[in-house]
Amino acid sequence: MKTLHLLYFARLRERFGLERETVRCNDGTAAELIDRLIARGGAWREELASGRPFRIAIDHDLVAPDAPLCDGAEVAIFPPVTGG
Amino acid sequence: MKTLHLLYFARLRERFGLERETVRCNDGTAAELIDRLIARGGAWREELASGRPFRIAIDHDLVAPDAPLCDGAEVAIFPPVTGG
Amino acid sequence: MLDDVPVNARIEITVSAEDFDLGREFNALIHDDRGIGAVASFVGLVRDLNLDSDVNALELEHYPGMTEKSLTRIAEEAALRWPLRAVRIWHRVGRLEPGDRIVMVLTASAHRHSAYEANAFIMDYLKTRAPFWKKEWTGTGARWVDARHSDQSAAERWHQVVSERYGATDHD
Amino acid sequence: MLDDVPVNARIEITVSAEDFDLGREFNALIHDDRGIGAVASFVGLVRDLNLDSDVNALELEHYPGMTEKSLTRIAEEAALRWPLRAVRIWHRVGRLEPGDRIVMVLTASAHRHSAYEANAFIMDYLKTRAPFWKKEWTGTGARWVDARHSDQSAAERWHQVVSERYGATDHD
Repeated sequence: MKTLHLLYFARLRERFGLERETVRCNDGTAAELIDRLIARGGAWREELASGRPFRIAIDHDLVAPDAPLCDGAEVAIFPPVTGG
Repeated sequence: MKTLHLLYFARLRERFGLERETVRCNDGTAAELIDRLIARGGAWREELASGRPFRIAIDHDLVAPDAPLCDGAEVAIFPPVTGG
Repeated sequence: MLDDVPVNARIEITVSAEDFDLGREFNALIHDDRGIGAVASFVGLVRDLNLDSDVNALELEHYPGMTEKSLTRIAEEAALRWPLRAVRIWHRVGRLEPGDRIVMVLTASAHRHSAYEANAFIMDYLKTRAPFWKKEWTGTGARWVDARHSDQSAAERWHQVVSERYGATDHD
Repeated sequence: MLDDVPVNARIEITVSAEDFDLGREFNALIHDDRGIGAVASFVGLVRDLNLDSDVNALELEHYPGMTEKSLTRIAEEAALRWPLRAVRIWHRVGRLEPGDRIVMVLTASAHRHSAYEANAFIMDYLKTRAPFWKKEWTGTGARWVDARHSDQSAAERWHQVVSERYGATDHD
């Protein structure tokens, strides 16, 4: 089992009503973790399974969905950025 | 006869030993005026007839050699610019 | 990956609610470096036309921890592509009003084209890679600003090197 | 020809032996214009590497009367090509030493790419069209700096419109 520290930002933080949580799972990749979150239904499914764009960062680096998850990783999920 | 006010800058001013002069002539274009200056020989020929680049401005506008000369025009001859 | 490559440019990053002073940052950047012949800068501001008529403020959220790291990486990437002597980035967070400054990027090089191109590169990447999000506040509530396709396209024109490295989860 | 075309951008030109203050000029440029979302700037400096080891100063000669006029035309040309709200150019003349500022260009627009491109355009044209000449002073005398082919090429990449208008007497 891995321990993952999940963070949500901006619209996703508001839609999920959650800033951060810690989960324990056996997911091998970011995509598998996303599938687990989609299975929660409601806002999770609406935001992560409806084609709306989102980004994933593992330990502060933007990654592709097939990025591997290591025990203790910080995984952030957020909308496309709009700074500058 | 036209009256032309000639100005020289930078290396040309130093080489000709002249900042400005007024000439009276019937030259129709800047190129004809340049030919008249070349005919003075010495530094004039060396600077204006040896292929060294130079620029011509008539009344503060950069012009091509075939630009017409009007009576009373201010004609400046100078090396390619090196500001900025 | 970038961490393995030596970058000789001085890089300084600030993420803060505080405003910046362009003149002061310019003077600090060139201080005592006589190899600098060109400094390009960019300042982004909150403008009225950017907002609907009833919008009276922006709020900038960010991801503390990742923000400075991602800006540093973008600056390092620029310093690998162009011969830069110094890079300064300041990005504000929190509540901003029309006319307020949002972001400042300074790039110093021996030659002007390096300074210009690196500056535009940093802004294009910052807009698509750095974890900031804008929210517009109106008299009746707030809404998140959508990412713009034109910003994504602008970043992509600097070749594919960085996007391949970072990956992407969508094509917006 | 340019005089016939209305240009809406505020344009301010200074040619002076005096130094400038980037921060002060930036603040003056954006003052009260809430339509400005992006300000690009460029500052050129006298650098050591630009000079031979025995060079201790530069002298900038110019053509009073034509200088400000040509800088105004270059700024107007930029404002015709990009949607600019304001342009500020300051070029110094006279004696300058390593580390001294030579030139400043500020361009303000609603959008960043206009501000960047117009700024680079103005510098490229300034370097090939504005009547300034640099002389290097050494311990034993002085010599005129030669124009660089790369500056000519840089100006030419902005299409042929302006070069056709102005003409050219050589191909250096």
